[in-house]
Amino acid sequence: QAKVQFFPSLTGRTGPVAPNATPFANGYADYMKLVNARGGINGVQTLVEECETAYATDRGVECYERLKGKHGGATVFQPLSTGITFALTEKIPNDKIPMITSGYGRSDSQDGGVFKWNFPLIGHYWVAGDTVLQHIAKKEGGWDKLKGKKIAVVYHDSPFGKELLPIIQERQKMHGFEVQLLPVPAPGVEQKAIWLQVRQQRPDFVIMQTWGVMTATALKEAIATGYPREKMFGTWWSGAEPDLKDVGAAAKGYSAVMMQHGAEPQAAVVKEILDKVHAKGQGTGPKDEVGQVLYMRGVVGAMLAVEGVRAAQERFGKGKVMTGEQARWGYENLDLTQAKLDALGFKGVMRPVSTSCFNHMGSAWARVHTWDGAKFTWASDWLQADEQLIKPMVKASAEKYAAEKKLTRRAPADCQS
Amino acid sequence: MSAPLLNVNGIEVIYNHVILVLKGVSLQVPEGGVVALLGGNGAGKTTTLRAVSNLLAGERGEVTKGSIELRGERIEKLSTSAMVERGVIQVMEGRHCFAHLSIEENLMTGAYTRKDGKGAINATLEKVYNYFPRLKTRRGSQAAYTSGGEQQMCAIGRALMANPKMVLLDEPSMGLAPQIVEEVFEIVKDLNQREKVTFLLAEQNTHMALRYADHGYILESGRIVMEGAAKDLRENEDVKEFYLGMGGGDRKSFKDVKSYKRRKRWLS
Amino acid sequence: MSERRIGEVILDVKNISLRFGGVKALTDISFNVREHEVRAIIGPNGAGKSSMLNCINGVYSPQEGQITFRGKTFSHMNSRQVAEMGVARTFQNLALFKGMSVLDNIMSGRNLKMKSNLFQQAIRFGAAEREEGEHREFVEKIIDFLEIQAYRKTPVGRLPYGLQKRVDLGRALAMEPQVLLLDEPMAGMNVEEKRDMSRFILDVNDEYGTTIVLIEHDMGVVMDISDRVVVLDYGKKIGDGTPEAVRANPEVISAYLGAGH
Amino acid sequence: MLYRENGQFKTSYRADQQVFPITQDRVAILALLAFAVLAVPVLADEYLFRAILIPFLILSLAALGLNILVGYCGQISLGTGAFMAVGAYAAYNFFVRIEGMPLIVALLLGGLCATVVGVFFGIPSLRIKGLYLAVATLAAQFFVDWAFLRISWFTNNSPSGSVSVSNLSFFGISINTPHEKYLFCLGIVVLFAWLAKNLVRGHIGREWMAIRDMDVAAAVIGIRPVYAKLTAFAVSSFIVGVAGGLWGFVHLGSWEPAAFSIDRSFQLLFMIIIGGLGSIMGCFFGAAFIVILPIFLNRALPAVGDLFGVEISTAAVAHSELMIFGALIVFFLIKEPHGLARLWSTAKEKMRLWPFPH
Amino acid sequence: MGFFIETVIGGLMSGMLYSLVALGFVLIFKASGVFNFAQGAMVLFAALAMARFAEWFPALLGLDNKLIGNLLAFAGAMVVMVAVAWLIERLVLSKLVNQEGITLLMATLGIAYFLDGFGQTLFGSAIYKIDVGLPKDPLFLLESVFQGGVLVNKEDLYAAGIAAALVIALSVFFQYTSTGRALRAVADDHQAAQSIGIPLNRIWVIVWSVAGFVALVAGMIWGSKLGVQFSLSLVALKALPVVILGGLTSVPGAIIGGLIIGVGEKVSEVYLGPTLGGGIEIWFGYVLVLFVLLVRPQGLFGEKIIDRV
Ligand SMILES: Nc1ncnc2c1ncn2[C@@H]1O[C@H](COP(=O)(O)OP(=O)(O)OP(=O)(O)O)[C@@H](O)[C@H]1O
Ligand SMILES: Nc1ncnc2c1ncn2[C@@H]1O[C@H](COP(=O)(O)OP(=O)(O)OP(=O)(O)O)[C@@H](O)[C@H]1O
Ligand SMILES: [Mg+2]
Ligand SMILES: [Mg+2]
Repeated sequence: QAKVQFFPSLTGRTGPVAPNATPFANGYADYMKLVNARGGINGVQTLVEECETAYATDRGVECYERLKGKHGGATVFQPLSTGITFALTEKIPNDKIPMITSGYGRSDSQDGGVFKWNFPLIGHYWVAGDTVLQHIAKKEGGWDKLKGKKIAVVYHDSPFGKELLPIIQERQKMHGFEVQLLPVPAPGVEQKAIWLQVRQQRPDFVIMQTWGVMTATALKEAIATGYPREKMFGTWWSGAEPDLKDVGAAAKGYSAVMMQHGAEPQAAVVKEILDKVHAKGQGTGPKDEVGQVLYMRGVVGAMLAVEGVRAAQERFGKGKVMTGEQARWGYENLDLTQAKLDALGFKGVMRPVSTSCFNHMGSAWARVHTWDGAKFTWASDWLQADEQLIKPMVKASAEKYAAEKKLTRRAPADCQS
Repeated sequence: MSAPLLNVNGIEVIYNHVILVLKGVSLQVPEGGVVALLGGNGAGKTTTLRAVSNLLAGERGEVTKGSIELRGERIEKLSTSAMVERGVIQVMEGRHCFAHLSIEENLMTGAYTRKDGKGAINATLEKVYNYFPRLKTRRGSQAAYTSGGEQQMCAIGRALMANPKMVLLDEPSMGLAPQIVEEVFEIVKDLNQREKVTFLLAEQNTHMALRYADHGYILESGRIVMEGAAKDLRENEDVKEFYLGMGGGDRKSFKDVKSYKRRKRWLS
Repeated sequence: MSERRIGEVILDVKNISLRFGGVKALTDISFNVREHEVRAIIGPNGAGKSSMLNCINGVYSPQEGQITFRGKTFSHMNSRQVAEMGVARTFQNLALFKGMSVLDNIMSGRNLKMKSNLFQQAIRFGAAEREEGEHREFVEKIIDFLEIQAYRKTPVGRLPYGLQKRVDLGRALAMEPQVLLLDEPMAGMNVEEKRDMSRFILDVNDEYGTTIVLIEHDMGVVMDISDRVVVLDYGKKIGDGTPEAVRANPEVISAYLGAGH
Repeated sequence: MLYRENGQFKTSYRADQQVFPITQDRVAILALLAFAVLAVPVLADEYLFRAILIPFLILSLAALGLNILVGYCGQISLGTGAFMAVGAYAAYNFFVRIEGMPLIVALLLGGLCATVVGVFFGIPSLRIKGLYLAVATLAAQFFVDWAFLRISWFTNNSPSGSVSVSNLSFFGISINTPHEKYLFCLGIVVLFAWLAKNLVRGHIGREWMAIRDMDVAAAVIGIRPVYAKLTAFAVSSFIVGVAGGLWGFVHLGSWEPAAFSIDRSFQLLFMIIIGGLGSIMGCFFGAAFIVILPIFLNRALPAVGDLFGVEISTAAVAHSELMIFGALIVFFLIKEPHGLARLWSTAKEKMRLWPFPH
Repeated sequence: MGFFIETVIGGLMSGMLYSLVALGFVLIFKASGVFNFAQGAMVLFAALAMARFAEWFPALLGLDNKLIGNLLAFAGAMVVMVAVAWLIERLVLSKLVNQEGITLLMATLGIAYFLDGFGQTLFGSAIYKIDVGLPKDPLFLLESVFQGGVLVNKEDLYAAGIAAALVIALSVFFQYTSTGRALRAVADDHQAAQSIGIPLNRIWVIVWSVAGFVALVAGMIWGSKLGVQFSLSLVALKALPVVILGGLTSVPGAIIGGLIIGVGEKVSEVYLGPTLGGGIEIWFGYVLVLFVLLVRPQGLFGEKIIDRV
């Protein structure tokens, strides 16, 4: 019997965020197929089984329970929902299954000393917040130019949206700009009042932490109130094709910070997927979606999930199926050098990722892209979130969590296991 | 007797899949006749009328056996509105006025199925107001805020508005003042004689019913236990005793009934 | 028949006027009811009979006038206060609790007398259960009395009309009222059933000494069982007196009885 | 054994007033309980516990609370999610802010806080009725959700507004494994179901039902609408609050206001309608229908697909699940508009008549 | 001042859009006593049909006139909605005659689930576009009076006009025709209405078709604002307080309720929001409704709730 490594996939193919969550799930599935076409992880085939959460926490929990023990045990979960992440964070230590939450979930889970099983690989909300501010500052000509400026933050009124705020407030203290918080009640189909306030206050910039239909609505209202799109900056869940396609040319000039990758139609891995998966009629979604922003995020997520297992195999036995616990070690000891990434087909898409016991993020790089009316183009260089700033915030928050839960911080010795 | 207008043939009715209420009821109503359906509380009079007008479905009841024919046509499967189109209309027990509509609007909805134009409808409206002057004075008030008797008149008037060929009257006298009761029966007589309207009349006021009907059926626990020409029934000793309150010849005072004397059961 | 001692005035209605917008339901009505008597109210449809009862038990508040009950005078009381003073009633358009069984409907009439609190009821052992049992016994007597044993557990909505009327009466009786207001209790009954009902009413009146105020359209019943009769016509009182006197009153004849009676 | 009540004569009213007057019923329910306590822990796997049984039990409890208000007292509420949230967040605050607070006490205090909020939002019911009231209670839903997001004190100043608990125990017995959680929930649910049953067959229950069926008549026989409605709100929100606490503490472990969103309120309302308004049993039927059926469909559909050799995509499964679920709701309502509990009792009635058709 | 006017106008426009959805609720409730939970799903379903037809028809027929394409799509979607109405009557309502309101409400919920699943199966669950050529650019009025002028959204303006026209037509229909009267009778008492020969099945097909039409118009306008996708069905939640404020049975009430809620929501969010931390519009409408109901339990224009023994 062929050896298989099971990667569960919690999808949001229906419900309020379906247009955004579907490409992610497709990318995830396609990359896994590609891995198999390449011969698996040292010969171990990957297996994906999906479970539909419709972006609802309780359904997510049910899916987790359903999939965690299947096919020899789940390797790693990627719930694609902050709510589900919060709920699973309480469950995974008992079940000994790691969870990757690239770009969402708990920012403080970067601290592997407290969150042994969580991996916000390559970025979390605070990285997004910091880099988007850096980008704005750069455009203005330096942090000092932000003093006295007014920045409005339009955010999803939920933990997902609120997680962004601490970093903005931290930066606000440092640089003396003014922040106007504008929460948008979910699902965000009605934002007139928000944008009227924007029109009245005339902030110099608007940062958007939105998701799903909320992003498109925000853009449309901005257009309707005449707020310039050039001054609007989304975080990485607020700048993908489904959000902008419908608005089209009118959204020209809108930018969003990207968790390293953006839309990557030229990347080698994309070509390979088209070749080895889609050309064989095994593509999961429509062909033209391959290489789009959220599709790529699924691909990157899958790649990280696979590479963790590969790393674990180095230690626990090449060509063996890894348990969740072993895979966790892999994620904690990821060392994806540029060369390795390039070889995997991620040249120009990603920068090196290297995790450790106390750093479960492994990389804090981002870029900003801008909508030109039909597609995204890069608008910034690589930006790196300020670790000096973020580390203490992560630590403080993680400590608070540990205290509430009466957890003790992992001893360095524990890092060896 | 010529072929009956309505022929109910051994029907059985079950409510809610389990409660058997009619256990084989058969009756005939001749064209242009006035037939009374008598019987105590819970005998199944209302159920019989509902079966004829096809209002059982809403009560989760169904006819499980037997047949009902109107002018020879099987009608168990028709909808109530189809029955109204064939000129058969029921005045429901317990009034059932449209609470939010005014008295006049209530009456006008009665004419919903009519196609003979505004003038004719208005004429009927006038006729109904003539029958029940009280309704005219209260024409503008919401039905819910009229007295019980006024609602009863409204329900009867509403049915008359449809210009029916046959009326199924379920306890028309309930809650009406004696004068009005008399009047209602006069209306029945009047319509029957002048417009040849056929009546099937479920009544507790046996006295009145048998005075105005040509024929009567007595229903008990879901079975017809006696039938006959109205005048024969009036003379029947049992009917006299139990339905007319005149056992032994004269009317007994309500005060003097000493014990609860149980009615003689014909069956069961 | 035992000698029924008609007592003092227990309920005194003075100059009651009630209007709904333009409709004058009652105009300056006064009458009284003596302890232990059977008092009938008659009148054509829409005369204001039901409204009168509604004023007495606090469902409507009359614009003018007062009601004195056992020496206590009020122009408006809420229904509960009236109930506490011992007035019960039945309704013209059945007002039973449709979703409840016959037993529960009648038990609910005992509510005022049940004292156990929420916690005792939740636990149910002891006080609450004992109380429930005691009242159940009383209610069973009423059920026997009304001969509806077979329907105890049936939801009232499924009962035929006539039995529902009986349950309505049962619920009122369960309150052990001093004064019982009956709004057309015999509508929709045949002669035999009316006889039974008359018997019930007279028995209640006899055995418990309950005072009865009765609205009824069946003249036979009214004439036979009532001690005194009030006649209303379009909100005005047009007659008051013994059945015989009322029956002879020409105004009453023309307004209500019609030639036949 | 035939299902009959013939031959089972009651010699006292007390015997007649039992919850299950028919012996067969009593035996069946005891057997069911024994099965739930003794056999299920042995038979069920972790998935069944965590994903199905525990949420089923907790939501049954919440439905029970709601049914008291809607089914028994006739006051339609769409604010259930809010009262659950109050229960959960209040319990959370008692639990983390007071050192050594026992779980069960925290949950009950959470229930009490929900009671207070419930009674407050119940006051309008004295004037507002029916669907109007239902929408008015949505004010509670939205306001409470908003408050828990906005007022960071409630969430112990967590930046995201999400809170979590762990290391639960009950008088020294840990309740962290699915097993223990299940038994803990089962205990609470059975206890509350019993208390609730006692209430609804006591005179307070009759007051509620009287108000539901006809409030004017209820007033005339001396029932105070104010008292009846507010006690219903109080009892209901207490139970709902405890259920909210359990949902947060035992089922999710970590939650945000979205766990008690308007969807939850609707879901609970649907449970009691489909299960049977005014029926304790109905809450369980309803919860089973609404919790388990979608999961069942979700799992069964791909299997059915396999049978025919077609692979059904996740989205197609989800969509078919919605369609079948919707169709089944309609189907059962047509079969029995008063809910599954009534369907069940009609079936029993038929069984009683068997083998004679009527 | 200019800004205040702008906020009020913005509120009025939003309110008008809420009314459009609210109207569907009112129609069905008024005509059959059913609180139609599926209204949101119907809006989504209609919009999905229209969006997809606007893509498919021109492609099929080789058309490229946008107007004709849209008209065809609209007509096609209308046909679909009539079919839906017919099926709902046949399969659901006709079997639930004379049942309590809450049972019917639950049944409409079943319908809502079904339509959600069915719509997405037929038409897909990605985000689709309805482009009926409503202008999207802002319009500035009174620029001479206030600095920056008063901003009005042209798209909203058109939408408001359409909504107003619909409402007037429907009010007239209900108040002055005999079918309107029959519809109100049905809402009061199914059985009595049946007993006098009102054909419930036909009435219901008509009403649900009209409601389908309203849903289609609402779906078209909201869809062209938001894009057509699942979230569209959630606008129903915005319409709930509107329905109740105006009164469940009043067509004009839906409009006035919408305007009040729209304005109240926007003004409160803009002026009170910042002090309370924002996001208050989600509950403002409901709390407002709560207070209004305390004074008028039947909403502003609803029929008085009858309470009589
Ligand atoms: N909807 C229903 N569901 C169940 N049983 C019903 C229903 N309607 C009537 N019944 C039962 O059917 C039997 C006959 O009732 P029906 O109403 O036909 O009697 P009736 O002769 O009209 O009596 P009344 O003179 O009191 O109106 C009764 O025993 C009643 O309990
Ligand atoms: N709540 C109300 N609002 C408006 N009008 C009312 C109200 N209650 C009663 N009325 C009117 O007052 C008048 C008297 O009504 P009431 O019900 O007292 O009559 P009644 O004497 O009991 O008649 P019936 O014998 O027909 O029952 C009627 O014309 C009725 O329309
Ligand atoms: Mg009858
Ligand atoms: Mg009256």
